[in-house]
This record gives sequence, C-alpha cells and structure tokens, in this order.
Amino acid sequence: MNAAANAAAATPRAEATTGLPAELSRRIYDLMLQSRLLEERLITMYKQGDGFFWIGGPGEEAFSVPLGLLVDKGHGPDHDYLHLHYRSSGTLLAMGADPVDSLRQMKNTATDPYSKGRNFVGHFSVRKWNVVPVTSPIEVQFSIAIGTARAQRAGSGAKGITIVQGGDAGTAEGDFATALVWSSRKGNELPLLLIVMNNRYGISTPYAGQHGCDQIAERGKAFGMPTAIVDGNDPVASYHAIQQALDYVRTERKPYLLEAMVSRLRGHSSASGANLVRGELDCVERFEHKLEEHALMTRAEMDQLREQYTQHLLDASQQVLREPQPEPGAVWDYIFADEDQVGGRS
Amino acid sequence: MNAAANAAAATPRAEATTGLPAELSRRIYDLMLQSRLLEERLITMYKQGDGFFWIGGPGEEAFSVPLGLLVDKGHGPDHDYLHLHYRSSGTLLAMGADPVDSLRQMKNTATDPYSKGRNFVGHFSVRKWNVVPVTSPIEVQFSIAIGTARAQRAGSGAKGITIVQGGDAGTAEGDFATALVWSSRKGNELPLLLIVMNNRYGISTPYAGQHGCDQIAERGKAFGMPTAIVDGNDPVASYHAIQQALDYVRTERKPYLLEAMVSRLRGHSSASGANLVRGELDCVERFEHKLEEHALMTRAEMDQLREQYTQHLLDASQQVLREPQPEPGAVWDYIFADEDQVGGRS
Amino acid sequence: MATMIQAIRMALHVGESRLGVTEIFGEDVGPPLGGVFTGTQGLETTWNTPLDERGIVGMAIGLALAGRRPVAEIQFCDYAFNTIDLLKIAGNTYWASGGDWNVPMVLMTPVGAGIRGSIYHSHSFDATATRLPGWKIVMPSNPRDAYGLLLSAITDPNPVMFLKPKALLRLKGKPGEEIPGAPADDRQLASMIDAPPADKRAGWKPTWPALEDLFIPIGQARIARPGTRVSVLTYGRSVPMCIAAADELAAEGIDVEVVDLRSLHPYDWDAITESVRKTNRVVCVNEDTEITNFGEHLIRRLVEELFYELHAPPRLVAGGHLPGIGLADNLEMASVPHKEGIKAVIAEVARHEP
Amino acid sequence: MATMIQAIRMALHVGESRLGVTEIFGEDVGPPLGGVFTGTQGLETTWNTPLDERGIVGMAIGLALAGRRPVAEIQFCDYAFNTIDLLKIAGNTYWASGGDWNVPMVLMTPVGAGIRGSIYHSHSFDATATRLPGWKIVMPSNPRDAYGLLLSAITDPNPVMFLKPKALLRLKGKPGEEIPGAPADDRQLASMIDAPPADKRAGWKPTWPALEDLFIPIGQARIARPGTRVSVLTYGRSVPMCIAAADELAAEGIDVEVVDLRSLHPYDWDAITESVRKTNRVVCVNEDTEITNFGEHLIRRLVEELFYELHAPPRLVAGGHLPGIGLADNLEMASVPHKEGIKAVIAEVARHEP
Ligand SMILES: Cc1ncc(C[n+]2csc(CCOP(=O)(O)OP(=O)(O)O)c2C)c(N)n1
Ligand SMILES: Cc1ncc(C[n+]2csc(CCOP(=O)(O)OP(=O)(O)O)c2C)c(N)n1
Ligand SMILES: [Mg+2]
Ligand SMILES: [Mg+2]
Repeated sequence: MNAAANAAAATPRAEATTGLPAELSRRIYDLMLQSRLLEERLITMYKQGDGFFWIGGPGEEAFSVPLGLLVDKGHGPDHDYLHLHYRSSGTLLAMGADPVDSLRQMKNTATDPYSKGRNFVGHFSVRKWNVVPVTSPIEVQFSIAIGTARAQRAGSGAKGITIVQGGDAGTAEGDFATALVWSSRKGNELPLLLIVMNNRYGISTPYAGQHGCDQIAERGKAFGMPTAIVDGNDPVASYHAIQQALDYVRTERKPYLLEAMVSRLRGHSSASGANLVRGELDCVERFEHKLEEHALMTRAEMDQLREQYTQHLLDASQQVLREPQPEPGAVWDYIFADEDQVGGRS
Repeated sequence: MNAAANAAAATPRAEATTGLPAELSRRIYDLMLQSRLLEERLITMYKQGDGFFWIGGPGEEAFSVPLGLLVDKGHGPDHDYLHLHYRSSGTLLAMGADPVDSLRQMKNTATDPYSKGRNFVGHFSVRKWNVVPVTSPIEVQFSIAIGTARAQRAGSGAKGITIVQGGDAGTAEGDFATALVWSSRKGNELPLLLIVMNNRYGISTPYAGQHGCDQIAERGKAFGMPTAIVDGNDPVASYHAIQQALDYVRTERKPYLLEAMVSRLRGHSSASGANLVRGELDCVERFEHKLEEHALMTRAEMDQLREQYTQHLLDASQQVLREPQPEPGAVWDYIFADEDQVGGRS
Repeated sequence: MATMIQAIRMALHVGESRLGVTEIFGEDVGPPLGGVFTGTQGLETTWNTPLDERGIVGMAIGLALAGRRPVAEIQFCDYAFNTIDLLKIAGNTYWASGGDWNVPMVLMTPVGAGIRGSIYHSHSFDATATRLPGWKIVMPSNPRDAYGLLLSAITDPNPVMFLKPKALLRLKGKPGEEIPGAPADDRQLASMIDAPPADKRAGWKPTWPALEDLFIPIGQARIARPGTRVSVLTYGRSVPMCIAAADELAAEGIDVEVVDLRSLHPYDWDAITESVRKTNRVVCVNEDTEITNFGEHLIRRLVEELFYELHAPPRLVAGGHLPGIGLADNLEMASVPHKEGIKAVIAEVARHEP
Repeated sequence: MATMIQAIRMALHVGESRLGVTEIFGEDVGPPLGGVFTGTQGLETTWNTPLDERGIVGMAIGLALAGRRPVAEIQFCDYAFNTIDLLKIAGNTYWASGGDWNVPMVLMTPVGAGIRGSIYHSHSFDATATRLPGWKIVMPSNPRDAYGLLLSAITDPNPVMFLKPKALLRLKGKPGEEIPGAPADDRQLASMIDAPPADKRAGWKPTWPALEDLFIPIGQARIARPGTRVSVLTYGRSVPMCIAAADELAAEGIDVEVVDLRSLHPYDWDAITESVRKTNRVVCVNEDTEITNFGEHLIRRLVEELFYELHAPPRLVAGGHLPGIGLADNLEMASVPHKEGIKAVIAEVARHEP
C-alpha cells in the first residue's frame, strides 16, 4: 500500500472516469497485483519442485479483490461467512491475509496456518474471519453455505450474510440446485449471495455443449431471486455489482445470484502445466492501462510496486523453505475437538 | 372393457363435449376405475393384515391412465422407457398389466412378477415393456432416466423416448436438477419427458414454504425446455397435454417438463392410515359425472362395472393368499446375472 | 416405563431447553407429523426441510460452523447413501483445517431391519458409519441409554451420529432402564408427551416431566448381561436378541456375557478385552452385511492382540452379503441375524474344545 | 513394455472396436484431454460429461438398462462418495427386480495414495466397494492384469468396478506382463498410441497395434511371488511393495508368498486358503483405513475356517483411521503402508513362535 499511497492525490476527474475514488482504485490495483504476483511465485515454486501441486486465481483478481474489500469481516453470525473456492487468493489478500501463509501451504510446512501442511495451496481456512475451509470436492460448499446462512436468516438478529463461490462447470452438481432450492423457500428465504465464477471451462471441458442455459445466472430466475452477470475482468464493474448484490442480501435477507465472467490465465492447474494461456484477457494489465490513462498511477510507480512485491515474495519463499515440515505423528492431531481419541487407539 | 363396450355407440356430440372420442372416454374411465378399485383392494388387504405396507396412486388415475395409453409400449430403444414412481398403477393397467400381479406384490408372494416378494407394492418392473424397476429412493429415477434417453438421442436412430415421473417434494433432490442439466445440454439434448406429479405434499410437509417457485414447471425454463402445467384430475386435459408433450419430445428429440396437479386421496401411504382425505378432488367421481352428463355412460353401467371389478379383485385377492411365499433360500437368487457367485460363498 | 422413541423425544427436549440445541430438523420432523416415528413431536425448535438429504447434512454442517447446535435427521439411513461425501467433510473439517473449525452436530437416523421394511427401510449403517473418521458413533439398545447417549451427543464438540434401532423404538424400558425424572407410569407419560391423533393435534402442547441430566459417556460399553463362558460383542437391535439367546443358553448351563458397545466409535476396548480375557471366547453380532463389517474389525484386533487367549475361533453373526432385505417374512428372516441363529453360534463357540 | 495406463487405453480400444462397448465417458474423458491420466486418449466413443458424478453413474445405469455397454469414469474415487446410493442401485437392480433387469456397466476410477494428492486425491475405495453387493470389484497391480481384467469387466453382464491404482498407472510392465499384440518397444508403442502435446493434438489419430484377446477371469487371484513361510494377501498398489518387501526378506531367509487377489469381489477363496494352508501364517495388506477394512473380512473368515492352521496371529497392514491423507511427505508416509512397515510385520509373523 505505501507505494501506492505515495501516488498523486485522488482527483475528482479520475474518480469520474474510473468510477471509483482514486484512492480505492489504487488500493484495488495494489491488491490485484499482490495477488497476481503471489500466484506467480506459487507457480514458480511448483516448477522448482517446492510444492506438489498448484491451483489458484490468476484471472479472477478483478473480482476477488473487490469482494474481499466489501465483505463484512469478522467472527460469528454478525459478520459475513465466506465459502470460497480454490481461486480466491485475491479475496483473502484483500481481507488482510499474509501472502507468506499461502507460500507455507504451497510448501506444506508445519507453519501453514490454513491446514498445517495437510491440504493443497488455495485451501484457506480462517475462523477469525468466518472463512470456512475451502474443500477440494467441487460445489459441496453450496450445500454447506445454506447452514451458515440459516444462522443469519431474517428474525435471527444476525447482521452478517453468507457468501458462497464456485466455478461454472461445478453448477452441474446437485449441490448448486440445493443452494437455489433451500435459499429461496418462500417465507424461509436465506441471506445468501451465490457467486459463480464463469471462466467457461471445467479443466479441459468447454462450457459450450455442457449447459442448457447460455448463462448460469438464468438458473436463479425460476427461484424468484435477483440475478446479475458482471465482467469479472473489470474491477470497477465488479466492485459495483458486488456492492449492489451485498446490499440486497443484507437488507432483504434473501438470496441473490451473481455470475462473473472471468479469465483462466494459467489454465486449470499445475496438472495442465500452469503456463500462460493465449487469448485470455488479463485484468491486471487492463487495469494498469486504465490507471495510467486516468493518471492515477504512473507506469514507473506500478513497475516499482511490482518489483517490490516480487522481491518480497522471493525472500519470503526462501524463508518458507527453511521452515519445518510436519512431523509424521502429527497426522493424529485434530481428529476430535475434545481429545484425539481414535478407535483402535483409545 | 366389455361392459363399457356395451354402452351406447359414440356420438359426435359427446366427442365434441368431452373432447375425446366417446369410445376412448369410456376406455379411460374403465381403466381409471380398475386402477382405483385395485388400490382400494390393496388398502383393504393392508388393513386385513394381508400385506405389510401400502402406497399407491388414488388421485393420479386421470393422468396415469392416459399416460399408459399414449406410451409407445415395447422393448428396447425403439419404444418408450418408463421410469415411474410408486403411484403409477394406472399407467401399468392402461398398458395392459394384470391387476392380480399387484395383489401378489402386496402379499409378497413368490409369484409376484415385479420383485418376487422382495419389494413393496407399486414397485413395478416389466422389462418387456421398458418399465424399469420403480425404486423407493425418491428422485434417483431422474438421474437414471438420462441414460435410457441418451440411448435414444437424435442420431441414434432409436424411435422411442424416455419418460420419467416423480412427485413435487422430490424435485428438491439434486437428481431433478441433474435431469434438467443433462437433458438440455446444447447440441446434446435428450428425448426426455420429465413429469412432476404435484399433489402439494411430501408425506406431511406441504408444498408451501418448501419451494421458491410457485410451480415446479418454472424450473425447466432456465434450461430452454418447453414446460406445461395440466389439471391432472382431468383425464381429457391430461390426455391432450401428454400427447402434446410426447409429440414434441418424439419429433424434436429434446426434453419437455410437464407438471400435473393431482390429488392424494388416501394420504401418503398406509403409514398415515390410508384413509380417505377430505377436501381432495376425486378424479373418478368427477369423470363419472361428466360421462353421465354427456350420456356416454349411464350410472347403472358404471355401477355394474364397479361391482364387476370389485368382485373380480376380491376373488383374485383370495386366490393370491393361497399362493406360495418365497423360500428363505431365495434371497441368494439373482445376485449376479451370470451365476450367483457371492463373495464369502464362491 | 418410557419407550425408546419417547426417551429420544425427552432427550431432545432437554437438549433444546437447557443444553443449547438450536434446531432440530429433517423431513417431516416438524409439525404436524413430528417425525415418522414420533421422535420429534411437541418440540420447540423443529422444522421441516425440503426433501433433500444432501441439503439436510449440508445445513447441519453449516449451522455447526456458525456456532449453532443442530440436530439433523435423515428419515431412514437407507437414504443417507448420497451424502457420504458430506459426512466425510463433517468428519474431516476439524482435521483438514488443522484444528481451526470443529463441527458440533448430531445426526440421527433410524437403522436396521425388523419392521418388514423391505429393501429401503431395512438398511444398517454401522459398518458405513465406522468408516467415517472424525465422527463419533453411538447406538442405544434401550430407552435409558438412548436418553443418556443423546444428551452426551448433543453436548459433544464433534459430529456425532446417533443410530436409532428402528425395531426397538416402540419397546418400553425394562427395570433399570428408567429415564431420570420421567414418570414410571406409561399412561401418565403418554398423556403428557405423546401427541394426540392428527385431527386433534392442533394447538396441543406437551407437558414435559422434570427430566434430570444423564450423560452416558461416549466410548463406554455396558455389560448388558454378565457371564463367564462366552463374550458376545453387540449393539443396537441385536442386544435384546443376544440377551434372550443368552438366557435360554443359561438353561443349558452356558453362561454368556453380553457386552453392549453403545459407542461404535470410539469403542470401549478396555471393556471388550476385559470380557474376552475372562471368557476366552467371543462372538460378534450385528445386522449389517457380513463383508467388510465392523464386527470383523473387532475380531481382527482381538486376534492380533489376544490370539493365545482365545480358546475357540471367534465368530461373526451378521447380515448376509445381499443387495437388499426382501419384504416377505422368509426373506427378511433369512437375511439378518435372529435369536435362534445367534444361540446356535454361541453354543458352538461355548462347547468348542480347543 | 506398456504402462498400466496404456494397457487400460488399449483394453478400452479393444472394448469399443470389438467387444461392444458403446460409450466411454466421464469428466474430461473425451477430447481434447482424454482423461486426467491419459487413459482415454484417441478412443472413438469417448465424451465429456457435465461435472456431476451422480449424473455420470445414473447415465451409466440408464445406458446399461437400454442395452448399451457403457464404461463410465469417476475422475477420482474421492469424488464418488456422493453416489453410493446409485452404486447400490446398480448393484441391487437385478436382485430387486427378481432377475428382470441386469445392469452391464463398467465403472473405472483411480484410487489410492502415492502421488502426494493430499486429502482429496488419495482416497482408497476398496473397503467401500466390497460393501456393494451385486457388484464385481477388480483392481490390477500391473499392466497385463489391467488389460485382461478390463476385457473381462467389459464383457460381464453385471456392474463391474475397475479400481485403478493411481500410483502404478505410469509404471511399465515387467517381463511376463506383456499385453498380447502390443509392441515390446516402449518408444514404438508410445509413438503409436500416446497423444502428442495439447498444441499438436488437433487431428491426431492413434495407430492401434493388433491387440489380442486376454480375459483374466474375475474371481481369480494370482500368485505374484511364490513362497512358503508367510502368505501376504494384497492387491493393487500394495502388490509391488509387498513383492519388494518379500525380496528383501528372502535375503534374511524368509520365503514369502504374495497373493495378488486381483478380484476383490468375488474373491478367490480357494487360492487364499491354499496359500494359507501351506504357510500357516498370513498378513493382509491394503491402503484403505483400518477400521471396517476388507482385509479384516479376509482375516475374520480365515480365523473362522482355519483357526488351528494358523501358527501366528494374522495381521493387517492398512491405512490409519484418519480423516484424510495429508499433503506433506511425512504425513502421507505416516498414513498408508510402505515397504519398510510391511516388511517389519511380515518378519514378525514369520518369526513368531507359536
Ligand atoms: C466433486 C468433484 N468432482 C471432480 C473434481 C475434479 N475437478 C477439480 S476442478 C474441476 C473443474 C471445475 O470447473 P469449474 O467448476 O468451472 O471451476 P474452475 O476450476 O473452472 O474455476 C474438476 C472436474 C472435484 N474436485 N470435485
Ligand atoms: C431419498 C429419499 N428420501 C426420503 C424418502 C422417504 N419418503 C418417501 S415418500 C416421501 C415424500 C415424497 O413426496 P413427493 O416427492 O411429493 O411424492 P408423493 O409421495 O407426494 O407422490 C419421502 C420423504 C425416500 N423414499 N427417499
Ligand atoms: Mg470453470
Ligand atoms: Mg407430493
């Protein structure tokens, strides 16, 4: 942030043109950049053998960063519950997560705060911020999110809402329908924001030919919930769309389905090489042009930021390599919340 | 049929007014009555202790009978596959099933052709007519029906289509969404007629408060499939609605969602007493008035039919009580289609 | 004396009135029905869910994550087999998050045969349940244990599965199986807590007795019948059958000890080994299908640890490896253990000459 | 020599070209990817399904009912746990309909640990699969068996589950594990049937070798390594580990017989008992979690039937009863069996003095 802060003070002109206060635009850019560079560092670690698997969010920053800035962060039903997917690093960074913790999970160190070296990178868990554990099975978060949302339903007195996020292909799972059905029950509606990140692929399978609807958002209509589609490569449009959706869910205590059209800049995961994909729009690049155009930041400032974060992440990754791996016996920790009393070992 | 056949020859007037040829109207009535009397006999058997459980179709005859008359009956993909539910006795009788076989399943005799005394009444299985086994788990038939439909998809050369039927509450299961998603894939559509029998209850739970849509049919729209809602207590309207839906699916080889509003005249099952429920419209009674009104049948003819079938079913039930029960060792039959080779017993 | 289903209802009342239970839900769990077995009649926090088992389990997990204390029901365990992935998540969330999020939920579901329920109202769930690491699994065999185990389940910080032996739900407790605070007189209790017939139910409210706490620790077995010659390790519906078999065998001079595990996970290894060390002979009895069966785990561990103390081959009496349980009497009887069969195996083991 | 994944691809080619397979489908099974493990590259009848495992299993059942011969894939068995109810239906349809409808389908899915797959790419499925009456379950340990078992599965009139040991898929066959008709030279075979890199794949077609039939009967085990002192009953990924352990133990003068079950259901009881009668000592090895594990079934049946022929307590070497398999080396290694641990247990059993 500091570097960005040094930039010229916001000008109303800029605000008018980017559609967001200058300071906020710079803040969003700063976080998008951090998030992008984090993913690039993770990919490099993977390619250097410092991690077994990479999956993440290059191409979703323009949406995930505004989401992280707009959530009501905190613990308990008075704040927002987040059921995210494995491409949500931008949201976590915007909420204040330390990028180094993602490097720890990448290297599956004992110091990994999200899973203690047990889970793949991108599988966040931050109880103090209501970020429930990201699960690998696609779409189950939609069946689970209705539960935190019910704890916040109209009449419960809770101020927070529940946000659940997944991909486009995953909406074919019954769990997506479960969330639509359970959140829209007449008289029993749930304060649930359903977010579909549509990158038009499920691993190698294109959207076309797999769905009966041109847009996943259409599926919300039968359930009487408002729906919207936003250019998830545009942080300004995303910011406004998320804000509008959140306002509706917060005040109405009813569900809302938001579909964001996004890019998949590094393909599905390390399993498909994690190399740059041609023909996919890069939201960071595009926003940089916009910031330059509107004189909100100079190329030099942006280059400096990039350099600074790149160096920081490089140093951090070297630090992480020196951190301890989990002990073999650690597999027996955290099986039960009271005592680790295991059948066959009681 | 004989008795009905004796009735006065069809008159164009009658046709104009019932909306179906006189002969067909009488045929439908005859089958609705048989189906109703069969269910009443089954309930009596249950109450007399000649069966452990009853569930069935009183209140769905006006829809299920026309459905049975309109299906393309036969074996293999050139004929229609039927994935029915446990209230489909009218459809089976209209297809030519012998009511006595239902009494056998009720009494779980070894002679029960549908399950050899293994399954509850109403759990039909008639391979020679493409009637796949009715399963107790709600809605799974919707996930299975996409398979028979795929065997019949455009380009396969198959002439038949697939018909799948379930209740209203069951549409909350992910399997209903699975059928919607898989049958409507653009360029890969399936010739599938989805039928929802909406009696506004799931056991004790009313429709209101459980769904976000006023009608289940709305859920088909997002998937670009035609939908219709029909008064399932009116055999004439049902006949036309089913015919229209079948024509579309047969010619377009694409899915169609048809919702029939029906009654549940005896409650959910024997578990809730199987007694007459007040305030539910009786489709047989209503059709009798119509037939009388249009001079298609006289009260006397209808009474005579009722008496004749009642007596026949009574005799048949006494006959069935004398039929053998399955042998204990029979549990080991039909585990594998090649040989009954069971692990631990090979 | 209370029936098991009344005991469950009373435990849920205690749960929602003073142990922090926030909601009790499932298909037909709320008014007007109050559960297909009447187990949730007259309670304050019950509600009816959509017909979607995945939603029910997901809802319970989510509520637990949000700090509520949900008790969810799957109407019959036969319909829980499309939720195993979610049950695994409930069991692995605490572990996968390195201790960050625990999932305090209770899942109740009726299990087993005995009511001529045919293929889909007769499944057992114990073998499947014991394959869900991170879950605690309990299964009562009498009303008092049902009450005490459910209170413990409700207050446990982990996911706990409460398996209800369908065939025992309507059986009254025997002496020693009292529910603390519940009136001993059946008719009095029924008039207080059993809902009137559907048509007279509108506006009805139960009068709850002054129920006392009873926490039967999860992981603690009960010697249902002390004996010296053979140890029978069992639970749920099989317990009364094994006791009846044991009583008949006593007449033949065979003194059988029946160990009611009550908790399948964690299970009471100390009680099991103590009994087997005493009798040197063991029979495991349960209703689930025989291949990859929880009783086989107990036998495997016993032969690993107590091989030379076994004076006869351990035996398993379980359900046949069949695709389903058929409706006809003959079919159901031929598919799951019954007193005569259990008796015969126990006698064989007892009379076995090393 | 062919790898197991090449063997599977060749078997599927034989299946679709002359054994009546009508479609091969699953997530990313069709072009362009041809399976996350390349198992379905270059085939004619493959297609990509929606991301919905319930739909995939239901689709396979429906196709089988319609007289087609489907081969369906669940991308990782870790994602099959929301379909157990449908798998049960595939297994009970023939029985429930009294022999009216059979369900000739093949379900393939990669199983097990060994690739640092973390919590959701490391599950085993053998214990769960053996709890599905009406299914036949096979699991190869080498390319030739994979080829021969898959051909048998494809032609079987029942549902057959083909469990693919993930960690072995890319390993080449050893002498004696040839695929009849496939070129012996690796590079030649690869050039014929392995798809080129994604960017050069457009328009590519494989050149299939003149493959011969090889039907390895379902239900027939294989003595992977003959021996006299201890019988090791195992399958899949554990087989090479057990052979390696046995080879090292040979140096210590312990002659171990490794029985590769190949079929988990029906399993080859004759081969098992013949081996155990010879060695009088038995160790079961598999990766699945240890509580309610299929190896425990084998041990239970062995002690029931061969108690007095056992000169040492039978042992199970299996995965820990853990909520998941952790990503870090230490965690995965501590969660599933490995050569050293297997070796130690076999040695103990071999050296055990009755
Ligand atoms: C239930 C389940 N099935 C299959 C997989 C394997 N898998 C991982 S990601 C993925 C594709 C997901 O596509 P989408 O939902 O569009 O999300 P995206 O990766 O494109 O963001 C698949 C099939 C899984 N993780 N979970
Ligand atoms: C998967 C599953 N869950 C629960 C049940 C228990 N059950 C049997 S019928 C029924 C209600 C079905 O309601 P609906 O789908 O509307 O069909 P209807 O009985 O009203 O015709 C329920 C919950 C079941 N059979 N299957
Ligand atoms: Mg996608
Ligand atoms: Mg209904």
